[in-house]
Amino acid sequence: MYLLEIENLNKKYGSKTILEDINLKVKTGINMGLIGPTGCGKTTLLRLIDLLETPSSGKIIFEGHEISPKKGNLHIRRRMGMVFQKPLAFKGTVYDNVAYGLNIRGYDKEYIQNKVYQNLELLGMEDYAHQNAGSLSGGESQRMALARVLVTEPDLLLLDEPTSNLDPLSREKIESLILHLKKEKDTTIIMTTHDLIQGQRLSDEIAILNQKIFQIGKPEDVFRKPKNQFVADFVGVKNVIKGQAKKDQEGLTIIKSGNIDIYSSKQAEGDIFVSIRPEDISLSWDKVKTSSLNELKGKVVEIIDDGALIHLKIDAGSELFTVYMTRKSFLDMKINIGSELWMEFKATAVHLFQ
Amino acid sequence: MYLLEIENLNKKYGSKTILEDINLKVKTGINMGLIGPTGCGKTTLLRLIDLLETPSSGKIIFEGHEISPKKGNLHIRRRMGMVFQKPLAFKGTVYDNVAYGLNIRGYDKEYIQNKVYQNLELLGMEDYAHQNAGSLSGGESQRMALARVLVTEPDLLLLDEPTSNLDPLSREKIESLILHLKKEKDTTIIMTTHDLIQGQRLSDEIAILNQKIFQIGKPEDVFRKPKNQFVADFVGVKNVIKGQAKKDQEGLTIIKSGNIDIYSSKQAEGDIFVSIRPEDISLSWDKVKTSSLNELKGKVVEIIDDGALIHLKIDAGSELFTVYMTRKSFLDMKINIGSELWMEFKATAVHLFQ
Amino acid sequence: YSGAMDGKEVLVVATTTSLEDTGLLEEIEAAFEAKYPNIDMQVISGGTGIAIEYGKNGDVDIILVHDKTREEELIEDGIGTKRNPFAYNYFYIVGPSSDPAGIKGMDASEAFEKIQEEGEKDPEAVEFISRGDDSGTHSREKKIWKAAGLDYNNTVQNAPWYVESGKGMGDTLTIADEKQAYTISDSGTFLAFKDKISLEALITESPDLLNVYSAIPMNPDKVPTTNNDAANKLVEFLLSSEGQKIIAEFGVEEYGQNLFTALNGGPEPTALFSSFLVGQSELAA
Amino acid sequence: MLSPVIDGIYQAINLIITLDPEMVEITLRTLYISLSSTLVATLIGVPLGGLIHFKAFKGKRGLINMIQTLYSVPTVLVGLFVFLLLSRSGIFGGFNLLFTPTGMVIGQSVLILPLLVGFTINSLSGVQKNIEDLALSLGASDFQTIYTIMKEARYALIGAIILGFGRAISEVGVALLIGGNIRGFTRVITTTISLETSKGNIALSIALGIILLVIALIINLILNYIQEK
Amino acid sequence: MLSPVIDGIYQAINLIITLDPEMVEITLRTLYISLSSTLVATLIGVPLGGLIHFKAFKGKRGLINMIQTLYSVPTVLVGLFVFLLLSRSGIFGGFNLLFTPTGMVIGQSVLILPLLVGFTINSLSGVQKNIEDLALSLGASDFQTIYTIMKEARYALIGAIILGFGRAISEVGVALLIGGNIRGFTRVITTTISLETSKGNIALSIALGIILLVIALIINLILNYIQEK
Ligand SMILES: Nc1ncnc2c1ncn2[C@@H]1O[C@H](COP(=O)(O)OP(=O)(O)OP(=O)(O)O)[C@@H](O)[C@H]1O
Ligand SMILES: Nc1ncnc2c1ncn2[C@@H]1O[C@H](COP(=O)(O)OP(=O)(O)OP(=O)(O)O)[C@@H](O)[C@H]1O
Ligand SMILES: [Mg+2]
Ligand SMILES: [Mg+2]
Repeated sequence: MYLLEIENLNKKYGSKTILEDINLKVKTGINMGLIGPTGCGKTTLLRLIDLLETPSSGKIIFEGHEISPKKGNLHIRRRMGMVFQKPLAFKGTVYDNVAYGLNIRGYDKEYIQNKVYQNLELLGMEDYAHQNAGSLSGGESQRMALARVLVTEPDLLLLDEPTSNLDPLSREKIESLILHLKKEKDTTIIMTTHDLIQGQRLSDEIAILNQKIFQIGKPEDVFRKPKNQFVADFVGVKNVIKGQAKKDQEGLTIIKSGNIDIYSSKQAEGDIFVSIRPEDISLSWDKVKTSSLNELKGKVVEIIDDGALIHLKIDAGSELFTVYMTRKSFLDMKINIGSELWMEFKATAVHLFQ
Repeated sequence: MYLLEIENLNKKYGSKTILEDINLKVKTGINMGLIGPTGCGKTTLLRLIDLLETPSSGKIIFEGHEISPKKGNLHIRRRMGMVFQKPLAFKGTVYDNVAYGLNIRGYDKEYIQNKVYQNLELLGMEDYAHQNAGSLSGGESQRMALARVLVTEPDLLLLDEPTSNLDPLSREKIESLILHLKKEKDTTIIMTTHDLIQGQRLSDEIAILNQKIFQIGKPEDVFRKPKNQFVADFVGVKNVIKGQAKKDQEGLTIIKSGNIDIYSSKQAEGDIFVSIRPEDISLSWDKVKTSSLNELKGKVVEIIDDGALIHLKIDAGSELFTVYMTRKSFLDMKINIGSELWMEFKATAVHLFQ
Repeated sequence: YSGAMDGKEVLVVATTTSLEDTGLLEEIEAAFEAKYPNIDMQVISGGTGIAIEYGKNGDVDIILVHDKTREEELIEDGIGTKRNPFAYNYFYIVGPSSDPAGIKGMDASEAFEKIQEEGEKDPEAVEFISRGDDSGTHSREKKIWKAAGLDYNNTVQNAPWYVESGKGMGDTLTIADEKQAYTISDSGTFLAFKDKISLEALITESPDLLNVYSAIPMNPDKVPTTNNDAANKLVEFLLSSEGQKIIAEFGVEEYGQNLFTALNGGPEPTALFSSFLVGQSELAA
Repeated sequence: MLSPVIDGIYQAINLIITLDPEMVEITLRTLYISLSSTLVATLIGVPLGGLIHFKAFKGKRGLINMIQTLYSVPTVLVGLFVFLLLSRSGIFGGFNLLFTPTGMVIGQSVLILPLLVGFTINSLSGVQKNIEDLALSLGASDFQTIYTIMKEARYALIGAIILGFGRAISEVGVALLIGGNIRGFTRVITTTISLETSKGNIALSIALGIILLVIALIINLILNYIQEK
Repeated sequence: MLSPVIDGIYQAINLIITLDPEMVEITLRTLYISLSSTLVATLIGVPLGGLIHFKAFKGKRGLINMIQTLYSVPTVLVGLFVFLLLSRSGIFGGFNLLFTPTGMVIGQSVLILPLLVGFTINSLSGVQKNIEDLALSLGASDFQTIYTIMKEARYALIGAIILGFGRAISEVGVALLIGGNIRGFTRVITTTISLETSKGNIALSIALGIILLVIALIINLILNYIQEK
C-alpha cells in the first residue's frame, strides 16, 4: 500500500516550469530521499505535497484519495508535518512554538507540557524552552523546528534540508532520530538533502530531481549505477569516460576512447559512458601481474589531501583519472607530482551507462 | 600586519554568556575558519566583527584602530561584508539586491550594471536577475547573498555558513571562488562552517569555538592534533583512548589503557589522551612482520559502507577501534562481521593530547 | 408612536442655537419636566434649516425658531400646525468700540448703508461679518440690506468688506472680534459673549431689529409619527404664566438684564419697518 | 494669550477632582458609545479585513483603494447618511434610533469601519507569508491560521483599534447629527465641546478636551497591556 | 427616504459636469490645504517616527502611548489650541494667520502629525529587524539604512499617509475654527457641508461629500501608484 502517490504532477510559476511530469510512489514507513541541484524544485515538491502550493496539473494521492489545497483537507494536513528549509518561528518562546501544533489540536495543558518537554529533550533543546524563538542560532532553530513538528506525531514527515545548519555531532543525533522514527513509529519520511552521504545513509529510496525525476531507486543503485550523465555528474561519479563499446571475447565488452581501451564485464554496444570509482583503482610503480584486466599508465598531475583520503589526478593521455588512496599507502609509496604510475582496476569495477 | 585583532571580547545576552574572553588575530589575506557546535557563538562573533552587535566588553581592532558599532564607522563598515546564515533579501528583484551596496556607495549606473552582471555570472545567477528575490530557493538565495556582498569588493569578508544550502556541485564552485578571492584579491575571509572537510580545505587557520576559543591553528594541527578532549570529540577524531603515559626505551612513550599498550613516538608522562586516525590503521589476517610498533588483535563488530570508504568497528577488548579501508581491500580481504584481524599502526601515527 | 424611555413619553424639540446656547431652554426643560414628570423633553439645537428638516421628517415634534418668513411657509405647507410666538428680543448690530464707520445712534438700515459706504472706501478698516448660513439671523440681516436699498446678491455679497463666515452666532462673533468688524447678533448670544470679546453693541433698539421666537408643533396629519399631544403641552407651558415668568426672568441674575422679553399673553409685536417696503409675508402678519 | 489653556487645565483638574456629576455622566456616556462602536467595528472590521487579505480575488486592489478612500469620509457625511436611514421617514425609521445613543453607536461604527478594515489589511500584510504556511503546515484550520496571523500582527492590529477608538471618541459630526446633543441623553464630550465653543467658553472646552484625552490615554494603556500579554 | 442620497448623487454629477465655478474654487482650495498639511505632517512625522523607532531610549513605550492617545484628540480641541496661538492676542498673532488658508494648513498639520508619527512607527515595526542589519552590513549609512527600511515598509507608510490625508481632508473642527469658513477665502468642502447641513440642504451636502470622496479616491490612486513603483 502506498501512503503517497504523485501522478503527472506539473508546477509552473508564470511561464517558468519548475516541476515537470513528476511521478512518485511512496510506501508507508519508507524514507525517501530527494536530491538535486539548487533550484531544481525540491522545496516546491515538498510544498505541493504539504498542500501549501497548488499544482498546475497532476494529482497527489494520499492513502488512495486525491488531495488538494482546497477546503476540507484538514484531517489530511494534520497527518503531515514539514520542517522548512528557511528558519521560521512564531513570535514567542520556543515552548510556544513547539506547543503550537498541539494547542490547535485542542489537547489538554498537561499532555501538551509533557509532550513538548519530551520532544525538546529528544533534540537537546530543553534549556531553551523559555528563550525567545527569534533569537535562536541557526542550528537551534532547525532543532526547534523538528521538535515542533514531531510533537504532532505525523504519519508523513517532510524534511527540507533538516540538518543543513547543524554541526557534525548534532547532525549525527538528528540522523539517528530520523532512523528511529522510521523504525519505531513507522513514520514515512520524504527528505531533501544536499549531503549525498546523508542521503545514502538515511534513505530507503532516492529520487534524483532536476525539474523532472532523472532516476529513482535504492541508494546503492543511484549512487553506483547512474542511469544517465546528469545523475552521474550530480552524485559525483568520477572517471566518467565517453567511448564506443564493442563485444570482446569471453563475454567482456571493450570500450575505446582516445588512446585508451577499457574492459568491462557488462554487456553493451555503441556509444556509451563508462565510470570507475576512484577508490576502485589501485596504483603501483611497476606493471604487476594481476587479475585486474585494466592497466593504464599515467602521470600524477595533482595531489589533494582531503583529510580522510588523498585524491590524485592522473593523466593517462586522452583522459584524466581521479584516484583515492589512504594517506598511509600514499606515504609508503612515496608518490609525488610527476610520478609515473600504473593504474589497475577490475573489469567488474567498470560501470556502464547511457 | 594584522587586519583584525580581537582582544578579551565578551558577549552576554542578559545573564547568558555567549562569548567569553575571545582573542583572535587575523592576518591580511588569510582565510580563517570558525568551527564549533550549534549555538556556540559563531554567528554572534561574526556579527560583533561586522559591528552589528555591541560587545559586553573587550576590543575589536581593525588595522590597528579600535572600532565599535557607534557612529563614525561607516568607512570601516564599507570595507567589510557579510553573508548571513539566514536567507535575507530586500524587497525587489535579485538585481536590486545585488546592486544595493553599489547604489548606496553612489556609483554610476553603468558601472553598477556591469559589476552586478559580472558577479551574478560568477555565481551562475545571471538568469535570475529579474526574479523576485523573495522567491528564490534556498541555494539561490545563498548565491545571491554572496554576489550581493562581492560587488562591494570588501577587504574583510565574513561568511556565515555560505554553502549550507548548496548541492555538492554548487558548493565546489563557491569553494573555488573563495580560494580565488583569497589568492587574487587578497581578501581576508572569516567563515563559519559545519562542514569540517570544507573548513580544512579552505582555511589557512581554524579556530574551534565553544563560547571560548578551544584551539586555534593550522587545519592539519587542529584536525590531527587536537589540544583537548572537546576539540578531539568535535572534529570527529576517532580512536580516542585515555591512558597513562610512561617513558619507554629509545625515546618512545608507552601508554597503557586497560589491556592495551600503545607506543607513541611523542613524549609524555601521566594521564593522557591518545588518538589514532582510522585510516592510519592497516588490517591483516595474520600477525605480519612490519615496522609498525603497534599491533593489536580485535574482532569486527560493525561494518558500514560510507559510500567512499568502508568503516569497520573492531573490538580490541577494553577499547573499540574505528578503521577505514577502501572497498577494494575490503572485498579482496573478504572481511565480515566476526572476522578476527590484526590492526597495525606506526608509533608516529599515535597522537597525544591532554 | 411610542418613543418611551423608562416608560416616559418623549418630546423631541428642535431649536435654533440661540435659545439653547443662552441656557434658556435648559431652565424651561427642567420646569416642564417637573410639571409633566411623564414627559422626557429632548432638545436638539441646530440651524433653522436643519430644524425645519427634522420637523418635516417627523424626527422632532416641535420646533422653536425665529424666522417668520419660513415659519409661515411651514404652516402654509401644512407641516406645522400654528405659530405660537412666546418671546422676543432684539438683534444687535455690534462692532468695535472705535466704531470706524461711525454708525452709533443710527437705525439699522441707515447703519448698514453707512457700513457699505465706509467699507467700499476702506475695506481694511470697515468689515462686516455675516453668518451667511440662512439662519433666522441671516434672513433678518438680508432684509435690512434690502431695506437699506442695497442689492444683496450683487452689491453686498461679493464686496471685499463683506465676509461670510458660514457659521453659528458664537463663532461669527468670535470672528468679528478677531477681525474687529461689524456684525449682527441676536441679543441673547451677544450678552452671553460680552465678557469674552471686545465688541460693543452699537445699535440695540431699532424697530427692524425685533426678534420674535415662536413654537410650532408638527402637524400630526402630515407627520404621523409626531407626538402632538406633548408638543401642545409644551406650547401651553411656554405661553402659561409659569413659562412666561421663566422667560422674563432668565438672565437677570447672570447678565444683569433679561435676555428675552416675555409676551405675557399680549399680541405678537410687529416690526416697525418704517422706511422701506416689507415682504408680502411680513405684511400679512 | 494662552491663559485659556492654563485655565482649561485648571478647570479640567477641578472637574475631575470634584467628580462633577454632569461631567461624570457625559464621560460615562462618551465611553459607552465610543467603546461600543469600536467593539462593533472591530468585530466586523477585523474579520472582514482578514477575509479580504487572505482571499485572492479580482478587483482586490480596487476594493482596498475604495476602503482607503473611505478614510476621507467626513463625519458629517456619515452622519447625514445614517441620519437618512434612521430618520422616522427613513428605511429603519421604525426602530426609533435617531437621537439615541444606540443610533450614535451605529453611526460611529459605520464611520470607523473602513479604518479597521483597511488597517487590518495593512497589519496582516506586515506578517511574513511564511507564517501562514507554517501554521497551515502544523495543522491549523483556516480559522486557526487567521487567528495565528492576527496574533503575530497584534501590535499593528491594536494600533488599528486604537486608531478606530480615537476616531470614534473624537468625532463630532455623527454625534451631533445622529445624537442631536440632547442634554442628559445623547450629549458626549465632543458635542459638549462644540456647544461650549460656540458659547465662547474656550477654557471649559479645553478642560473637556483634556478629560477626553485622559480617558483615551487610559483606554490605550489598557489596549497596549492586552497586546503585550 | 433615501431620495436625498439619489438627489445628492445627481447634484454631484451635475456640479462636476458643469464645473460650477464656486465648486471648482472650493475644491481646489480643499486640495491645496489638505495636500499641504499632509505634506508638512509627512515631512515632519515620518522622520520623527523613524527617529523614535530606531532610537532606543527610556520612556519610549510611554511616548508611543502618548502619541497614540493623540489619535483621539478632537479636531475642535486642536482648532481651539491653534486658534489661541494664532489669535490676535496669541503668541503668533503678529503673523495674521488666523482665518487664512495657511493657518488651516498649520492646524491640520498639527492634527494629523500624531497619526503620521504613530503609524510610521507601526509600519517600521513591521519590517524584520534583519533588514536593518543587512543594510548596515552592506555599508549603508544610518540615513541610508532608515531610508531602506522605509522603502521596505512603503506599503504601510503609504497607508499612513493616506490616513493622514483622509483625516485632513475630512476634518471640520480645525477648518471652521482656524479658517472660519469664510466664503471665497477659507471655505473648504467640509465646512461647506457643515453649512449646507445646518441650512437643511441635505442633498447638496451629500453631493459635496461625494465630490470630496472622488477627490480622495484620485489622490489615493496616485499615492498607491507611487508605492507600487
Ligand atoms: N514565485 C516564483 N516565481 C518564479 N520562480 C520561482 C518562484 N518561486 C520559486 N521559483 C523558482 O523555482 C525553482 C525551484 O525552487 P525550489 O525552492 O523548489 O528549489 P529547491 O530545489 O528547493 O532548491 P534549494 O536546494 O536551493 O533549496 C527555483 O529556481 C526558484 O527560483
Ligand atoms: N537575544 C538572545 N537572548 C538569549 N540568547 C541568545 C540571544 N541571541 C542569541 N542567543 C543565544 O546565543 C547563542 C549563540 O548564538 P549564535 O547564533 O552565535 O550561534 P552559532 O554558533 O552561530 O550557532 P549555529 O551554528 O547554530 O548557527 C545561542 O545559544 C543563542 O540561543
Ligand atoms: Mg529548497
Ligand atoms: Mg550561526
